[in-house]
Amino acid sequence: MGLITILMLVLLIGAILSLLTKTTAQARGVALVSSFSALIISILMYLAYDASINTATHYAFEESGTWMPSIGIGYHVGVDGISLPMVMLATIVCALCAVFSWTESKRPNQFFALLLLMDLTLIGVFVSLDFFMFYVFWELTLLPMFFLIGIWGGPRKDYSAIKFLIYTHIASVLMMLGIFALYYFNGIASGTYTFDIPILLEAYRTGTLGSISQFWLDFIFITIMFGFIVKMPSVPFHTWLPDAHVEAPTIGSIILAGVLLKMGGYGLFRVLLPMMNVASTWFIYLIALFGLMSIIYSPFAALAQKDLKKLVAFSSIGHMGFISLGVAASALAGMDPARIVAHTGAMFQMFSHGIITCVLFGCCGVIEHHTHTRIIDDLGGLTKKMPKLAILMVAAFFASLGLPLCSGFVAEFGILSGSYDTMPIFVVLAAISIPFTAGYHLWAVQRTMFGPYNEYLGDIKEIKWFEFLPLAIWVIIFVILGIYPAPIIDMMHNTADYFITSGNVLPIGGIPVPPGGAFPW
Amino acid sequence: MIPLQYYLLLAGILFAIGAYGIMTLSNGIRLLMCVELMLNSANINLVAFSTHINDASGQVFALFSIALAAAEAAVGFAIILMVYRLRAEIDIENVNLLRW
Amino acid sequence: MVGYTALLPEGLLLATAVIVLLTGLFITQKKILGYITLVGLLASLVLVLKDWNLTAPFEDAPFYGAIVVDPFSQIFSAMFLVVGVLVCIAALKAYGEHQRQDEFYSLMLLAIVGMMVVAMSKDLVALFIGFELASISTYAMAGFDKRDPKSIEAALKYFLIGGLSSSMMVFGMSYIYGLTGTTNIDLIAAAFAADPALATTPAILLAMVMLIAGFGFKMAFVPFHMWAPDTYEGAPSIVSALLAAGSKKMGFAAAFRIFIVGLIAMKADWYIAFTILAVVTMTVGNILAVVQTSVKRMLAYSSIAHAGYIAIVFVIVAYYPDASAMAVTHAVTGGLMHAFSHALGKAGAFIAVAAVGYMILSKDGKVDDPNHIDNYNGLGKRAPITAFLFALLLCSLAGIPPLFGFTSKFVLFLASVEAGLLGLAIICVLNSALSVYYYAKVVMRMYWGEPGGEAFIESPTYLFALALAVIVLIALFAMPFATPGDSVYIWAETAAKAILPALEV
Amino acid sequence: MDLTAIDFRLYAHWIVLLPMIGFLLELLIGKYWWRKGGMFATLSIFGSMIISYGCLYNIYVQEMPFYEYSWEWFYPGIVAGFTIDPLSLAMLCMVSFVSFFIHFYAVGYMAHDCAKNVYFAETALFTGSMFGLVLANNLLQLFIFWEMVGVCSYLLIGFWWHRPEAAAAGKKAWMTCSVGDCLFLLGIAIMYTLMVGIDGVTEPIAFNQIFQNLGQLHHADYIFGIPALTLICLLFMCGVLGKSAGFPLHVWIPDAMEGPTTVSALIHAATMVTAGVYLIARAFPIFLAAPNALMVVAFMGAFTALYASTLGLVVNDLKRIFAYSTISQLGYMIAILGCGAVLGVASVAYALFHLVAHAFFKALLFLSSGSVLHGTSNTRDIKEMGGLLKGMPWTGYAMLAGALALIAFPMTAGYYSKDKIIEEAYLYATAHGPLGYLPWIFLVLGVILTATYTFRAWYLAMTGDPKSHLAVHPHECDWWMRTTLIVLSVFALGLGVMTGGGIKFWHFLEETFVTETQTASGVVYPGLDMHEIAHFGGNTLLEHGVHHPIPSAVIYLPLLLMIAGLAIATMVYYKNRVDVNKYIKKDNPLYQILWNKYYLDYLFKDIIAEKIIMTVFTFWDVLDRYVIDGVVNLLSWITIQSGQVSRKLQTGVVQNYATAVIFGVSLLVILVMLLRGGA
Repeated sequence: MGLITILMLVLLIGAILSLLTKTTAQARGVALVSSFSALIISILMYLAYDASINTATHYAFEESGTWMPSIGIGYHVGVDGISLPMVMLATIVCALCAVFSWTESKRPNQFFALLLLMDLTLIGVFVSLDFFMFYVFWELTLLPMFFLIGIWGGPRKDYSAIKFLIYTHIASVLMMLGIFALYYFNGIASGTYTFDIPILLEAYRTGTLGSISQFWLDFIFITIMFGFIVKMPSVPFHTWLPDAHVEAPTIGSIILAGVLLKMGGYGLFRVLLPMMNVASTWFIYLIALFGLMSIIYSPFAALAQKDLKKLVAFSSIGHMGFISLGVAASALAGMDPARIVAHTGAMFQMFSHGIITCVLFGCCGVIEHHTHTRIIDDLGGLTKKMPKLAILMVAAFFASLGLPLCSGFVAEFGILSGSYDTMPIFVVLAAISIPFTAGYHLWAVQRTMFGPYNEYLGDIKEIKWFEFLPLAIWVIIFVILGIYPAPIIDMMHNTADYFITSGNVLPIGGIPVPPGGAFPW
Repeated sequence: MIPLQYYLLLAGILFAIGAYGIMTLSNGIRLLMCVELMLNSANINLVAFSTHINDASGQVFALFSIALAAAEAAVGFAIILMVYRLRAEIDIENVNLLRW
Repeated sequence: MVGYTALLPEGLLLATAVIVLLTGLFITQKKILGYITLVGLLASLVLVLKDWNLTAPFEDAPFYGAIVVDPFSQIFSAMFLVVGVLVCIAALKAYGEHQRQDEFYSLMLLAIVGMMVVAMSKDLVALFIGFELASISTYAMAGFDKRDPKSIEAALKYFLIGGLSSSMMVFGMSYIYGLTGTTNIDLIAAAFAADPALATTPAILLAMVMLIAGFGFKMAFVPFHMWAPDTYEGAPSIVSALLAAGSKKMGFAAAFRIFIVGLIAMKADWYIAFTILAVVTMTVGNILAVVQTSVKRMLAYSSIAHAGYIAIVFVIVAYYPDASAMAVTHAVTGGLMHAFSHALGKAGAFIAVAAVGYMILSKDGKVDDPNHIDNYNGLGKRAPITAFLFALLLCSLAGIPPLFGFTSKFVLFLASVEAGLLGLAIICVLNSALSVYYYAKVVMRMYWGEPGGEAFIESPTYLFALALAVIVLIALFAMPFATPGDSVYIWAETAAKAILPALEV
Repeated sequence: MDLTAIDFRLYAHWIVLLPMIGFLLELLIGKYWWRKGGMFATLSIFGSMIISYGCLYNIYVQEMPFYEYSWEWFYPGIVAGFTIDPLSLAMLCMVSFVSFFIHFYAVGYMAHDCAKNVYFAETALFTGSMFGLVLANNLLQLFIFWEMVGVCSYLLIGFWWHRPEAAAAGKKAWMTCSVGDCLFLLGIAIMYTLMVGIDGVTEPIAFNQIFQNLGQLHHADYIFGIPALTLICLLFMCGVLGKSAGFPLHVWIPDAMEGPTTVSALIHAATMVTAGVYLIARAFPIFLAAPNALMVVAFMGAFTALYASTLGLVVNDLKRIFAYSTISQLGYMIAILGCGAVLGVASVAYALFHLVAHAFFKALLFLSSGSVLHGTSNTRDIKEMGGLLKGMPWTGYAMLAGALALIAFPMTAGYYSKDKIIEEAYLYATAHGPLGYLPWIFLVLGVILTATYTFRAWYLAMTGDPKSHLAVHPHECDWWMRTTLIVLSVFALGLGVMTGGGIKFWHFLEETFVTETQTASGVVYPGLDMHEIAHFGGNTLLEHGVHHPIPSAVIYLPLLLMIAGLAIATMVYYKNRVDVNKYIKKDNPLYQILWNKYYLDYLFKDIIAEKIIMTVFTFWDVLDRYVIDGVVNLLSWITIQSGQVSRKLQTGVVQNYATAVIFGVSLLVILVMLLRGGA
C-alpha cells in the first residue's frame, strides 16, 4: 500500500472517527491529528519526489489495482509535477482550516468530518489516474461542500447550496458523456476497454481511436472542457460561485476558492492538454477566450459589489482566468522557452492563488465574525481596532492584485510574458485590465481598513490567535514563494518542460495555427 | 362454420364497449363488469384462434384467464366493499383523496 | 428429476406461504410468523445466489418449456427476494401487532413467487399466470390497512387500472397467439423469422402496443403511470416498497423476455414506441417529482423516472444493428444493474418513509399527512441514524457515488453513448441532473430544516432494514476492492447474454 | 583593518538586504527599543550607505572594472542580478545619503507619532526597494522594486490612514501609477518575447544582453504598425510618466503631500520620483536604438517642465508649491535625456547630475518646510505664514539655500546642473531643425517661472508680518532636524563646486555604457558603440569631445531670466510694489485655468473615474445579476412551473386514468404507424 492510499485512508478514518465524537474538543482533536498527519504525508511525498526523473517516469508513487476489470475500471493513482503541488495545497489548506475553526460549536462532529471528507475527495481528484475514480471523486467533492454551505451557511443557503449542486453537477454529467465516448472508441479501436487516463489520452492524442469523425473528437473535447470550465469557473458560467461564496461559511469559502476551483484548472493540464492537437484548433482559442473574459469581466463586476466576500469571489474568477489563458497560449506553436514559462506560470498560478485566496476569505470571515457584517459601506477604519488583521489583509489584497514579491506576481508575470509570443492580443487586453484589478482591491481595502472608524460597529475585539495563526502562515507561504518560488516551481517547471518539449503530450514545437488563424487575428 | 373474422369483430366490439364503459361509468361494480367484459373479449379471441388453427393451447390459455378473472373479481369486489363501508357509496368519481 | 432442484426457491416460498397461512389460523402470538417468512425468504435467496448462473430448461412434462431457469431469471429472483427480505424485516415492526399479519406475509410470499414465475416464464400463459398471481396479491396488500381510506383508494385505483391493462395484455397476447400459432416465446420468434411479412401486419402492431400497455402499467410508463403515484402514496409504505421495487421490476422482466426475445423481429416498431415512452416517462417523472410536497409521492414519481432510464435499454437494443456488440451487452447489463440498484434503493427509501411515518405518528400523534415534507424538517437531529441512512439511499437513487446507484447509472448511460444515441444520452443525463434537485431538497429539509419537535426513539427493526439496504448498496459499489471482482456486473452480463443470443435471427 | 583592500562590489546585494532586515526588525520588535523605533531603519541604511561608498571608492578611485552578477530566479533566464557601474553608483550614493539623513531628521520629526516603528519600517522597506531598483541588472527586477517603492509610497502617503483624504491620496497615487505600470509590464513582456527568440541569449531581459543584441532587435518586425523597439520604449515611457509624474499622469504628486513631510521629502521629491528618470537612463541604449523614441521623451519632458512651473505660480500650499517644482525639475531631466538623440551618453551624465543636485536641494526644501509645519502646528498655507525668519532662522536660511539652488543661482548646485541642461538642449535644437527648438524654449521659459514661484513662496512664508496667530510664535526645530538641514544646505550649495562645476561627475558618468562590464560568471560584456546604436534608431550623435560652439547669449540667457524672475518675485511679494490680488479673481480666466490645474483632475476624477467608469460598473452588475444569472434562474423557474401545471392532470379520478391509458395506446399505435411509414 503506497503513500497515496495511506494518505486517503488516514483522512477517511479521521472523518469517520470525528463523526462519532461528541464535543468540539474531541472532534477538533481528531480532525487536527488526521489533517496534520495528512499534511505530513504530503510533505514526505514532496521530499521523496525527485523532480528530475519526472520526465523519464511520468508518475511518482504510482499504484494500480483492479476494481471492475470487466469494464476496465481500475484503481490507479499517482502524482507528478502538477498534481503533487495540488495535493500539498489541499492538505495545507485543510489542515490550517481545522485550526481556523477552533471554536466551531455548531454540530462540531459533522463539521470536522465534512472538512476531512472535503480534503479526501479533493486529493482523490488530484491523484486519480483512472477516469472512473476521477469522476467519482469529482462528484464526491460536491457533497461535503453542499453540506458545508447548507448547514453552516447564511440566510439564502438553500438557494446557493442547491444552485452550486445542480449547476456543477450538470457540467460534470456532460463531462461524463465525453469520457464515455473516449472510452468506447478506444475500446473499439484497441479491443481493450479501459478507463485508464494515460492510456485513453495517449490513444486520443496519437489518433489511434480508430477512424472516428472529427465530430466525435470535438464532442469528447468540448464536453470534458465544459466540465472544467464550469468548475473553474469561467465567465459566463460563473454565477454559481459568488452566490455559493456569499452564503458559505468561512471554511467553506476558503476550501471552495482555495482548492475546489483548482480541480477545473487541474483538469485543463491533466486531461485537456494532451487532447489539444487532435481536437479543432479553435477550441484552444475558446479556452483562452474564456480565460480572457474572466480576466476582463471580474474587475468590473467586482467593483460593483457591496459585499466584501462577493468582491473577493469575483477576484478569484479573474485569477482563474489567467490559468486558462496560460494553458491555451502555451499549447500553440511558438518559441519553446516562452511557452514553458507560460505553462509553468499557469501551473504556479493555481498554487499561488490557492494560498492567497485563503487569506482573503479568511479575512472576510474574521471581519464578519467580529463585526457581524460584510457590507463594505458599513465597515471602515478597522485598522484602529484590529491592527494585526489590517496587516494580514493588506498583505493579502496586495498579493491578490499581483504585487511583486508575492507569489501571484510570479505566476502572472510568467503567464503574460510567456503568452505574448503566441497570443499577443489576449495578453495586451489582459494587461490593460490590471489597473482595474488594482482599483477594486485598493478601493475595498481603503473603505474597510482605512478612514475614520465606523463607531456603529461598537467595540470589536482584535483577531483571535487561532484565526491569526493560519492566516499568518498562509501569508508567509505566499511571500516566501513570491521571493523564492523555486521549491514549488522547480517541479512544475520540469513537468511543463516535459509537456512542451517531449512531444509525448503536445506535438514538438506546439500546435500549428491554421493559416489565417482560428480567429481573425 | 362461422368465419374467424366474425369472432374477432365480436371480440373487438366487446373490448371497445368495455373500454368505453371504464372511461364513462362511475359506479364501481359497473367498472368491474367492464373489466371482465374486456377480459372475456380476449378469451373469445383465444378460443376462436385456437379452433381456427387447431391448437389446444389457446383454449388452455382461455381457461386460465377465466379462472384468474374470477380471482381478480373476488379481490375487486372485496375492495369495492371496503370502499362502500368507508364511504357508504361506491361512486368512484368521489374517490379522489389522492391526486396531484 | 434432478433438474427440478432449480425450482426449489419457488417451492420453498410456496411452502412457507402455506405454512404461514395455516399456522396463522391456530396461534395467537403471530409475530413468530414474520420470522418464519424471513427464514423462508433467506433460504431461497441463498439457493438462488448459490447457483446464480444455473441454466435449467424444462423442456419435457409437466412444463413443456413453459418456464426456464437461467441467469436472467435468477438475477431477477434475487432482486425480488432481496426486496422481500427488506419488506419482511420492516413488516416485523410495521405489522408486528397486527391481527392478520399472517395474511400479509403469505400474500407477500405469493406475490414474490408470482414475480419469480414471470421472470422464469418462456410462455405467454405462464407469464400471464405469474403476472396475475403477483398482481392480485398486491391488490390485496395495497388495501391492507382497510380502515384507512387512502389505502383502500390506492387499492381501488391499482386494481381497476391493473385489471384494464391486464385485459389489454391478454387481448394483445391473443392476437400474437392467433397470428403465430404458438404461445412459446422462442417459437414466436421463430415464426416471425419464418415469415418476415408477419411483422408488418397492423394486427400484430396493435398487439405489440397492447403488450407495451400491459407491461407499461407495471413498469409505470407515462401515460400508463397515473395509478402509480396515487397507489404508492396511499398504500402502506412497505407495500409501496414491494410495488415500486418488486412488481415494477417484474414488468421489466416480462418486457425483456417478450420484446428482446419474442418480438425482436418487430424492433423497428418498438424502437419508435420505446423511444417516445422512455423520453416522456423520465422527463414527466422528474418534472412532476420536483413539485411534490409529499416525500412518498415524490419517491413514486422518481421511480417513474427511473423506469424511463431503464426503458432506454429497449431503445438501444432495437437501435443498434449488431446484437453481440459491446453497446447492446452493456445496455442490457446496465439495465439489469440499474433495476437491481433501483430495487434496493427504492425499497429502502420507502421503508425509511415508513419508519419516519411510524415515528411521527407515534410521537406527534395525529397529523393529517405523516409523509409531508415538512415533517422531515430537522430529521437529522430528531432521528440521526434514520436520516443518515435515508440520505444515503437518496444518494444512490440520484446516482451519486459512493453507492451502487452510481455504478448502475454509469453503465446504463455508457451504453447509450456507445450505441451512438447522443440525444438520448444527453436527455438522460440532464434528467438525472434534474432529479438531484428533489432528492437534495429532502436532504436539505432533514439536515438544516428547523426540527418540529424533540428527538424520536428510532426503531431498531427499521434501522436494521435500512442499514441492510445501504450496506448492500455500498458493498456493491466498493466490493471490487474485495477479491471476487465485480460480481454483480458479471452476473448481469451473464444474464444479458442469456437472453441476447436470440438477437442473432 | 584596511578598508581600501575590501572589494565592496561583491557585497552589493547587502545594500538591498540590510534595509529589508531593518524593515522586519522595525516591524516586529522596533516598538520595544530605543525611542520606540527608528534605530534599526537608520542603522541599516547607514550600513548600506557605507557599502555604497565603498563601491564608489572601488570604481572611482581604485578604478576596478564595472561589475555585474546574477542568480537564477523565477524562471530560467529570469534572474535577480546586481550591476555596479557609474550610473547605479551615482544613484546609490545619492539615495543612501539623502535617505540616511532624512531618517536622521525623521527621528526628531516623528518623535511624537504613536506608530513610529511602522513608519520607519515602511521607509526602510522603501529605501531597500529603491536600492534594489537602482542595482537591478534586468528589467524584471527593476519592475519588481519599481512596484515595491510604489507600495511604500502608497502606505506612507496613507500613513495617517484615519484621515480619509490621506487614504484617498494614496489610492490616487497607486491608481495613476498602475496605469503606467501595466503598460511598462507589457513592454517587458514584449521585450522578453523578442529576446527569447534570439539564440545565445541566456538572460532575456538583462540590460547588458539586450544592449548586446540591439543589432538583431531593431530588425524585429512591426507590432501594431509601430517598430517593435519604439513600441517597447513608448510603453516604458508610460511607466516613466506615471512614476516620475510626467504630464498627464502627474496628478497624484500634489495629493501625495498628505503624507508626513519627511515622506514627501524622501519619496516624492528626492528619490522615488527620480526612478522614472533612472529607468530611461538605464535603458538609454534601447531608447537610442528605437526610432523617434527619444524625440517623444524630449518633448514630453520639456512640456512637463513648463506646464508644472505655471501651476506652481498660483498654489498657496507650501508643500504643493515644491511638489510642482519637483514635477518641473523632473521634466528638465527627462528632456535632457531626450536630447540624448544628439548628445549620446553625455545626456545621461547631465540628467543624473541634475538629479543628484535636485535630490539635495529638494530634500532640503521639503525638510525645511516640514520644519515650518512642525513649528507652526501644521500650517501649510503660505497666506497664513509670514515673518517666520525671525522665529526660526535655521529653517528660514536653509530654505533660502534650497530655493537659491532650485532657481539655479550662480555657484549653487542647481546653477551648474540646470544651465548645462539648457545649453545642451540648445545643441539638440540646432541639430534637430526648427521643431527641435521647442524643448529648449520650454525649458528656458521654465526658468523664469521657477524663480518667481519659488521666491514667492519664500518671501510670503519668511518675510513680512505674521498673517495668522499660528505664525506669530513659531518654535525652531530640534537638533536632529537642524543637523540634517545644515548638512543638506552644504551640499545643495556646494555640490557644483565640489565636483569642479560638475565636470568630474560628467566624466565619470560618461563611462557608463561605453566601457566593458565584467560578470561573476566570467562573461565580459564589451562596451557599446553609441554611434552604431544611434544609427539603428536613425539618430546621429555629435562627435564627442569636439567643442560645439554655443552663442554666449544662449549661455547667459538662463541667468538673466532667473534674475528677472527673482526680481519680479521681490517686487511683488517682498517690496509689495504690485498688488497681485487684483489679478486673483474668479473672473480672470487665466487664473481660473491655473487654479483648476487645467481641469485635468476634474477630467480624470469627476468625468472618467466617477461618471464613466461608475456607470459602467452599475451596468455591469445589472448584466451579471439579471442577464447571465437570469438565464440560469429562468430555466429552473420554467421547470418548476411546468411541473406545477402538469401535476393538475393527475386529477385523482380513476376514469381519467383509464382514459389516459386507452388514449395512450391509440396515440402510440398512430405514432408508430406514422413514424414507421416515414422511416
